[in-house]
Amino acid sequence: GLLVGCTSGTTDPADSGPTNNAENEETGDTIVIGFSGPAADHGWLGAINSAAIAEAAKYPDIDLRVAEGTNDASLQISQVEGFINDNVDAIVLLPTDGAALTDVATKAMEAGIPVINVDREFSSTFAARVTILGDNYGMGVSAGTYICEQVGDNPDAIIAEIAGIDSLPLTQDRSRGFADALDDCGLEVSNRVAADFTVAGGEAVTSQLLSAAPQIDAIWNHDDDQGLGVLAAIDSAGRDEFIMVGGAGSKNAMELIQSGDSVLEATVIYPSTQAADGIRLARLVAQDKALSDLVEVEVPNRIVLNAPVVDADNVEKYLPTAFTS
Amino acid sequence: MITVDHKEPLLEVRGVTKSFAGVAALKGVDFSIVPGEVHCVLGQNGAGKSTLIKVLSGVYTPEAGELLWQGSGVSIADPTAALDLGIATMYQELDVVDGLTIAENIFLGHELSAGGVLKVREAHRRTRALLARLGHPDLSPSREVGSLSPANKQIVSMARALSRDIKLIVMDEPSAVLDSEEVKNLFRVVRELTRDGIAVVYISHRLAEIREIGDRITVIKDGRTTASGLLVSATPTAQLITLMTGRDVENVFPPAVPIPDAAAEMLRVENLSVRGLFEPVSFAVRAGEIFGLAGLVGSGRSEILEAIYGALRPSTGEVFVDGAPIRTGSVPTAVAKGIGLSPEERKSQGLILEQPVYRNVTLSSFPRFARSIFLNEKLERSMARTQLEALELRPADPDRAVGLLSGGNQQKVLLARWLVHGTKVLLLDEPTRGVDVGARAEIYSLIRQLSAAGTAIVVVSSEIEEVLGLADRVLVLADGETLDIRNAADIDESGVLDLVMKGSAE
Amino acid sequence: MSHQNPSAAPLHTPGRAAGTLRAVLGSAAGRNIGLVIALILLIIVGTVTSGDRFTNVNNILTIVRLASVTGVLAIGMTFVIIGGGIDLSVGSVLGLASVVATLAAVQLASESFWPLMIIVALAVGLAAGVINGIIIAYGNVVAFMATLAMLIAARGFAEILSNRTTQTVRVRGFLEFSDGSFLGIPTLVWIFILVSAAGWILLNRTTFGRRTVAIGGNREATRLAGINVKRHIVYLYALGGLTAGIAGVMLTGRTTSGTSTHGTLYELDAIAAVVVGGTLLAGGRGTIVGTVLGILIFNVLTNIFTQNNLNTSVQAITKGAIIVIAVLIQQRFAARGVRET
Amino acid sequence: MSHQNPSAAPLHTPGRAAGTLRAVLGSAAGRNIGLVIALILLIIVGTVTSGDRFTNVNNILTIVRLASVTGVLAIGMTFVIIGGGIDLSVGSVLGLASVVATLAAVQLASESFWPLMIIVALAVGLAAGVINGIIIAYGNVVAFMATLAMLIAARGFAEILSNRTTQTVRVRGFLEFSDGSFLGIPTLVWIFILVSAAGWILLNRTTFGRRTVAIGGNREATRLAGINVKRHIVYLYALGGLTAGIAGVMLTGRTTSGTSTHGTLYELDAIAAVVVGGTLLAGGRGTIVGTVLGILIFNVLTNIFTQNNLNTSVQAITKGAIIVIAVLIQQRFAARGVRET
Ligand SMILES: Nc1ncnc2c1ncn2[C@@H]1O[C@H](COP(=O)(O)OP(=O)(O)OP(=O)(O)O)[C@@H](O)[C@H]1O
Ligand SMILES: Nc1ncnc2c1ncn2[C@@H]1O[C@H](COP(=O)(O)OP(=O)(O)OP(=O)(O)O)[C@@H](O)[C@H]1O
Ligand SMILES: [Mg+2]
Ligand SMILES: [Mg+2]
Repeated sequence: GLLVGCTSGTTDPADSGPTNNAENEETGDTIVIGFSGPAADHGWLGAINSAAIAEAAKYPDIDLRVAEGTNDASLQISQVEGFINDNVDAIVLLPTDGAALTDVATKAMEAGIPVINVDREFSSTFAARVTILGDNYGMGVSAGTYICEQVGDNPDAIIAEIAGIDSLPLTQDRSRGFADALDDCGLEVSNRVAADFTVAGGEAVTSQLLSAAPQIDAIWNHDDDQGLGVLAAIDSAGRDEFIMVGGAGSKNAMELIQSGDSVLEATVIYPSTQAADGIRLARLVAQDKALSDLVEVEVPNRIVLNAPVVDADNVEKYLPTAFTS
Repeated sequence: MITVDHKEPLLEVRGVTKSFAGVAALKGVDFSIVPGEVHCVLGQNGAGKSTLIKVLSGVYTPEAGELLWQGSGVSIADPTAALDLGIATMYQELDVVDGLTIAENIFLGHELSAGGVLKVREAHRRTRALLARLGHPDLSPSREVGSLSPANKQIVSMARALSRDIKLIVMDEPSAVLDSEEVKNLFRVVRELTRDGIAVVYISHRLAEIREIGDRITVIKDGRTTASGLLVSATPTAQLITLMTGRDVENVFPPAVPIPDAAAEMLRVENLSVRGLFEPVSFAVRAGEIFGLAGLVGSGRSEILEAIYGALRPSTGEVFVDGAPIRTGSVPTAVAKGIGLSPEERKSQGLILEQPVYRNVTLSSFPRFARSIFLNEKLERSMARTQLEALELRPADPDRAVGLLSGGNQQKVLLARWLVHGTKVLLLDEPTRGVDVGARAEIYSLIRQLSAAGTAIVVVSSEIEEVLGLADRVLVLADGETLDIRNAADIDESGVLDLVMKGSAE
Repeated sequence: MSHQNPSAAPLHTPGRAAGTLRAVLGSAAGRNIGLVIALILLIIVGTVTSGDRFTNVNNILTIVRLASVTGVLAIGMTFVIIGGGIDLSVGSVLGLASVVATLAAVQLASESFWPLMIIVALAVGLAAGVINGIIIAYGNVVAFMATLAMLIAARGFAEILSNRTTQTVRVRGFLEFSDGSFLGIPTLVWIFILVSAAGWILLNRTTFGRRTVAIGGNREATRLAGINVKRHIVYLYALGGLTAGIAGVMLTGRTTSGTSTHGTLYELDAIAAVVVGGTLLAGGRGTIVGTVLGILIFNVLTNIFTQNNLNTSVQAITKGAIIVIAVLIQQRFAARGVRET
Repeated sequence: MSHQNPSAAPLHTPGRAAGTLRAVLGSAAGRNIGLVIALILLIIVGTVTSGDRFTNVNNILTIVRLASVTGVLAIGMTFVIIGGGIDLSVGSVLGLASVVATLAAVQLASESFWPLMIIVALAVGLAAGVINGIIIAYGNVVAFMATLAMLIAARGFAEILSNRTTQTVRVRGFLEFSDGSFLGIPTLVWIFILVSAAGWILLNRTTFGRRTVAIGGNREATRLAGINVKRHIVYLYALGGLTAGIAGVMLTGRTTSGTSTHGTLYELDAIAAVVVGGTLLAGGRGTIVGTVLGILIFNVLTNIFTQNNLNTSVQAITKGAIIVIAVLIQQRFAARGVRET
């Protein structure tokens, strides 16, 4: 896949730096874009939604339809069916489950409606015109590599992992990446718990984890949202013998990294602007425009976003695009 | 007996009406109660007695008519208002709360408390006093009411009424769940109350009780007063029955039919026992015979029936139907082999109150009108209708919810169930509890007809007179132990009581 | 389990000169009039706010297709609730069935054996239901806890079997079957129609239905009438599990995938539809037609929200209010229908 | 709502020579012996598998701290269920209370006004409870539906208020209070202890408690005893809402943040603990001690899972099995304790 660092999605289109292309920004035919995503029961997903809506609002030629966020694949299918019935011009879809939405997305494509697949990948390449993904495996690798750099000289280092919702494929990808990266420096995860992406869940599992593991060298927490709870538990237990790496890249987390007075030393970005990018790409595709800064005359099929590590050294650069959890 | 003529009425009821969903239950009731009297209200099932009671106790608001309390008009808008006036009620349906202790039940609604905090000790002290007064010093105030027998629950209900500062106490069929000893006890308390000038409204279907305790009588028929303030001493029973039913009811117990010598043994019980409930019992009932079980409340009569029927798993013994042993401990087996039971608590154990009559009738006989699993509702209704007509169910509407029928008619529905099924052995537990005189006579003759048609019948009743009047032979028991089996003709009520007293003394 | 006023519990009151119309009104069908009115009101709202985007055939098919999966669950749930129980595990058993069916698909020797997937899924649902039923009827464990335990356990089991990944189904025959249609009506909707019709017959025309109502109305009386109550309760949960298996097949077809997260919280949707449909949570009374109407009401509501691009939080508040209003309307009419006969 | 066998419903049989010990065993406390045994078994398993990592003071504090939030909810739920109802909305009301409290924190004129946050949260909980109660008692809407509607609506309302973001609380006084401890016991645990004790007194020693049991046991009889049943039901849900408010404050303190997702599905944990604790779902019987034991059992279980680094799917299956076993043990002893007196 093609790697494009794309973290400036929410800035004003008029001065969106290197990707600026006056032709693309020009108002074209009004297009109807249908957007459907999982229930915004989580800061990152909330940010995904609001960024997408905000992005659409910037373009007078976009008429955005937002379906009720849901974690039920069946309901989301019916929402996409609704978009097909209404014959929208493009669909931006962050599926609750990529495989489950593949079929209906394929139908949309067959009906001539381009589908922009965001974040969770379909199981068929024919189901989407463009796929834009965060790199979950890469996130795990980044976090693991960072931890290796910090504590890798201690072969007995105790590494803990606080995962998100265990039944989501993305969680497994992250864990796999993390384990692979740790393996490279001869470490492994000794304690692993899974929360549910909520603050309270993070707090609950972390308090248990801390009492199960009296000595820890490093923790990777998959998600900065639940990280609020994780940090509350760490504070309350009065523990600080380890370093912690976060995930997703919330504003909160970055501010803590910047201030340097907590165990949180770094976080791995998982862009919350994917859907906003999806909206932009949908507009380009529907209006037959191309991605600027590429010679290619069409929008590419697949864009995988980078998963960089943010630490005290580079936090300035990422803070402006961080999401509020 | 007191003279009532020159006393100021405590409560006067004038022209009270009340209807449910457009059906009138009370169409104009008048009567008055004076302090210190026992005023009996008589009427057939469904005449409106309980409805009248509930008007007095603030459960229902009458649509028309007035209530005068000590001479001035009052409206009794809710139960609290009645209790504040000094009217306490023992309802027909046991109105105690199983999860609470005896003391808590008694003081429910007027808890002894300081700022919401219960004064448990004080409540227990007063409860003990009340229970002693009612002749039950053995009951512990902290005992949970759910663990009590129906008779003892009735005692709690009574104690609750007495715990209030009352001028009038209303008792709706209190004796229905009591045996003769308990009834004596009840009457003693009633006499104490009237001596203190408290008025009592007493409802019962047992006319003998009315004779014993009542001062005056009001008769209600179809929601209307047909006679009011009759002096008990001056009114013959036959007249009362005519007032209630509008006809003469004679020959309460139908004459016994001699059992042909060739009659087969339909039910045989050998050494049947349930540990902790009753000792081994053996008897046999022939086709066409009525067999009675006599004893006091708690002697284990119901349990014997339940063990025969398979609702209780016996510890020892065997049951034979028509000569063949049946597998014990399984109701479906017993039913399939031809045993039927009409249980003690009609409402909670016998009927599905919300369902129409015909479905209650056919519940045990699906194979008779269903092809594999599919119901033939036409056949079902017609089978139910035939039986209900034969039993003269009133109203003869098979689609009416059974919960809306009077007690006697509900009992007929249960009989109809086993008639449709065609049982060989019928077990009847308290078949006339809460049933009015008219319907009682009908049920007695139905039972006799059934037996004459070849059904073996076992009957249990707390009214010894009833057992003796109905049965050909009786088994007398006390504390779960068989004392004797005799021909009903060879023993009378006091004979049974003597046996029982001696039996329990041993 | 509810604070319903028992004195207000409607009993059939005697019909005097009950004309045919009145008989119908007072019957179970009559009790559903409140629901029909609620549904019509919603349809009017939908038509007014979204015009023919709402009324066109495709949108209607979208609504009923969506309704059909939870609809099938709700039919099974209706029996369980009428019988005096509750089944919290159906959503999770649905997920398990979908996982097992997709695993079976991978093992199929030949694609033409695809009906095996269906059989396997139904068997899984049935087995889970039988376990529920045995624990409840013979173990005397309260239904809420037994099925809560099954909810948790079945989800865990599904995760282990699926290795927490979503399996895509590529069995042509199965996909054609589930995505197909007959007389213009999609297969899934046909299944819902058939299950509802079978449920209606089972409840109203068979000894099984009669026993179910009796047990829910008075379990002890039913036992003493000679019916094997415990065995029947096992059948009830088995039926609930079977519908979960069917719904599992349907959802697998609809999403062309099987995963342990399928069906999450569907039990609440099903219970809500059953209760809005007028079935007493305490058991003893309920109708299939009411349940179907309840399902349609919830799904039309969701569709209207989507059509009107409503903010999800506002949707939530509105939905809460509408549930209460629907129950109130339904109760008003239930009471009236009974009183008038 | 349950398929409990009424014939197996424990009845006290008449005590012949009931000694004091027997009286205790047969009393409510006696019914909890099964739970104590289940808890001890779990503790043994914990100690065997994790040694003093399990038994050390910090781990025990971790368990009880974690238990305290759902514990407080469960105390309120115990009252609602004993009174014959159910409250599905507590988790969601908890979330709403936490959001409102954190919003209030932002508005505080001075940090020293922090107790205002607590007051506001409690008021929100109370208000939601009162609304539930009125709809249920006076609107005659079945509790399951009314509180389901509140669940949905309160979540939506919390989302709107919080704009779907998580607010961090930085009010020093509040954080010191909630993270503090007294006599070595954390504030949150103190709150749980106090709420439980208050609940115990309220249930066992006051007219309010006795009336609650009475209403759940026989609503009509309670009305006939002259008690204003509808008003009492409003009080019950108000109490449930109040504990949700308290739990909202606790979770806000514990996570130092307020968000609409706080408390998701906590209602199920609370109900499960109450029912495992021996309270009848049908109402009329239950104990606070049982509920506390139920909460501890679930939390010790989770702790053991974490200590042993168990896979979440295996956890799920084990948990399902343990729930069933706990209910079975608890029933066995409930029945025995009663029979023996
Ligand atoms: N809550 C109710 N709803 C509808 N009808 C009722 C209700 N209560 C009583 N009725 C009807 O009112 C009439 C009078 O009933 P009531 O209970 O007062 O009779 P009763 O004289 O007490 O009979 P019994 O001797 O059997 O106790 C009956 O026809 C009964 O069906
Ligand atoms: N509700 C109850 N719970 C437990 N034991 C009971 C209960 N009722 C009665 N018993 C006990 O069971 C035995 C038999 O009781 P039961 O009342 O059934 O006898 P019975 O002869 O049928 O009397 P009844 O006239 O009340 O039907 C007695 O030892 C009694 O104390
Ligand atoms: Mg009466
Ligand atoms: Mg008896």
